[in-house]
Amino acid sequence: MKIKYFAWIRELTKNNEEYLDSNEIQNLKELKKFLSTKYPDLQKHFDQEILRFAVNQEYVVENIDLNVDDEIAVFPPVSGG
Amino acid sequence: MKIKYFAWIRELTKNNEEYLDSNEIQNLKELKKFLSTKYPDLQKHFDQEILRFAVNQEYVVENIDLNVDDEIAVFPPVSGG
Amino acid sequence: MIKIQKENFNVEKEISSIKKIHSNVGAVTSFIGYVRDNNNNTNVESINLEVYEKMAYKQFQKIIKEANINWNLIDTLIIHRYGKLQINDKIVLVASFSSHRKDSFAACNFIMDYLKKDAPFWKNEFYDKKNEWLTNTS
Amino acid sequence: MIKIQKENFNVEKEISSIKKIHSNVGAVTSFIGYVRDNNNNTNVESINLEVYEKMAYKQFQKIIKEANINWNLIDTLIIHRYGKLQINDKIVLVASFSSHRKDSFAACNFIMDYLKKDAPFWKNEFYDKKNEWLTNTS
Repeated sequence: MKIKYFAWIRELTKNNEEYLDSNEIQNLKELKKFLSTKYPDLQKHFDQEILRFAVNQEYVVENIDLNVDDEIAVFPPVSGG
Repeated sequence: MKIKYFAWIRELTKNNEEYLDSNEIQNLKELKKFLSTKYPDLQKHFDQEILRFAVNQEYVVENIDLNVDDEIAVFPPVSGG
Repeated sequence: MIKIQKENFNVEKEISSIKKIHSNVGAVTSFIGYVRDNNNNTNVESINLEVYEKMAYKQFQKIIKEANINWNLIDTLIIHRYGKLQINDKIVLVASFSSHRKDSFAACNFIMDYLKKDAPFWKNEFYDKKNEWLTNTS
Repeated sequence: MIKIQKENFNVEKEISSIKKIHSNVGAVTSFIGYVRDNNNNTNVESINLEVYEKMAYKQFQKIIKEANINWNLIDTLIIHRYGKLQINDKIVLVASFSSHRKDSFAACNFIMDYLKKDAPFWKNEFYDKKNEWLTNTS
């Protein structure tokens, strides 16, 4: 699956996007756990529920299942307009 | 005093504006009476309170006193914008 | 800025000529009114818009003053045309310049309400074989 | 019509290119957002606006669909810029095309609310000696 990072999340991960392929990541909760381990600086933001998640360009708040061809985005609150 | 007519009132009076100078016209009520006599077609519109009056470019509904240098306008409901 | 004119206007030019004076403006809400092809299910061919110009200026000044009491505005623009207008022609432009969105929206809406109710303009619509004076509904 | 672009836009051209297709449009309410010189009492020099483009399109389509359920709209335009923007530059244009004023006002306001809340854009403001990521407040 493809993971995209935006704004200051991108600055923390030092990465615009990356591809993950792991049996440990079956749902959003497991993805968060994986990312917390890979990027310890993200942990506190997950805990404070500051970050937004989009799966295939739709906001997701529940712990939905993820598929290998999904595009998942992790980003802070928006500030457009 | 100067009297101005707009829209279909102007078509009834066949006049854009005219100057009146009469001791009979001391206030708005007297002006209406004067105009009703001069333009009998206006009478029913006065009666039905369809017409608007402005004295020196401000809407007036009460029977205010008129001065010789006032500009009075008589017109139907507006339709701008 | 109040303009009562026969000529057409360019929305970009009119808005940016005011915007460029104020670098603290973050939000501009504007309303453009046009001559429609159809009113009350009758095909309109053109309109003639009559104005009581001196009173229109006075009323617009009053509306802008009132809007400034109610909201934080940096500037306001009202352009209202008169004379012979064709279908698709612009009739009116109202633009409210503010730091923030909510003020500019509320003020623009308020000004249009007031304008529709009080601004001394009269539309005479020309149809195929007749013409008719209108009254504002909403 | 949805446009997500780096380039500036001309409000007159953008609105009239849509308006001219629809002779039944009598009312266009539009909102223009600009880069302000000051935010939270700090002098802004420029901003960089980052976008998740694919998602922005999807969200804008959704917003427009929702607006069409709630109001009688004839057309809707959303233009949102991204990239490096200077003070006074336009950021966004939303325009609602309708027969009547009330629909166009309500829809434009609704779209801006939704856009501020959900559209995946991030402003990075550059000040004299630092820069900062923003979050929408209202």
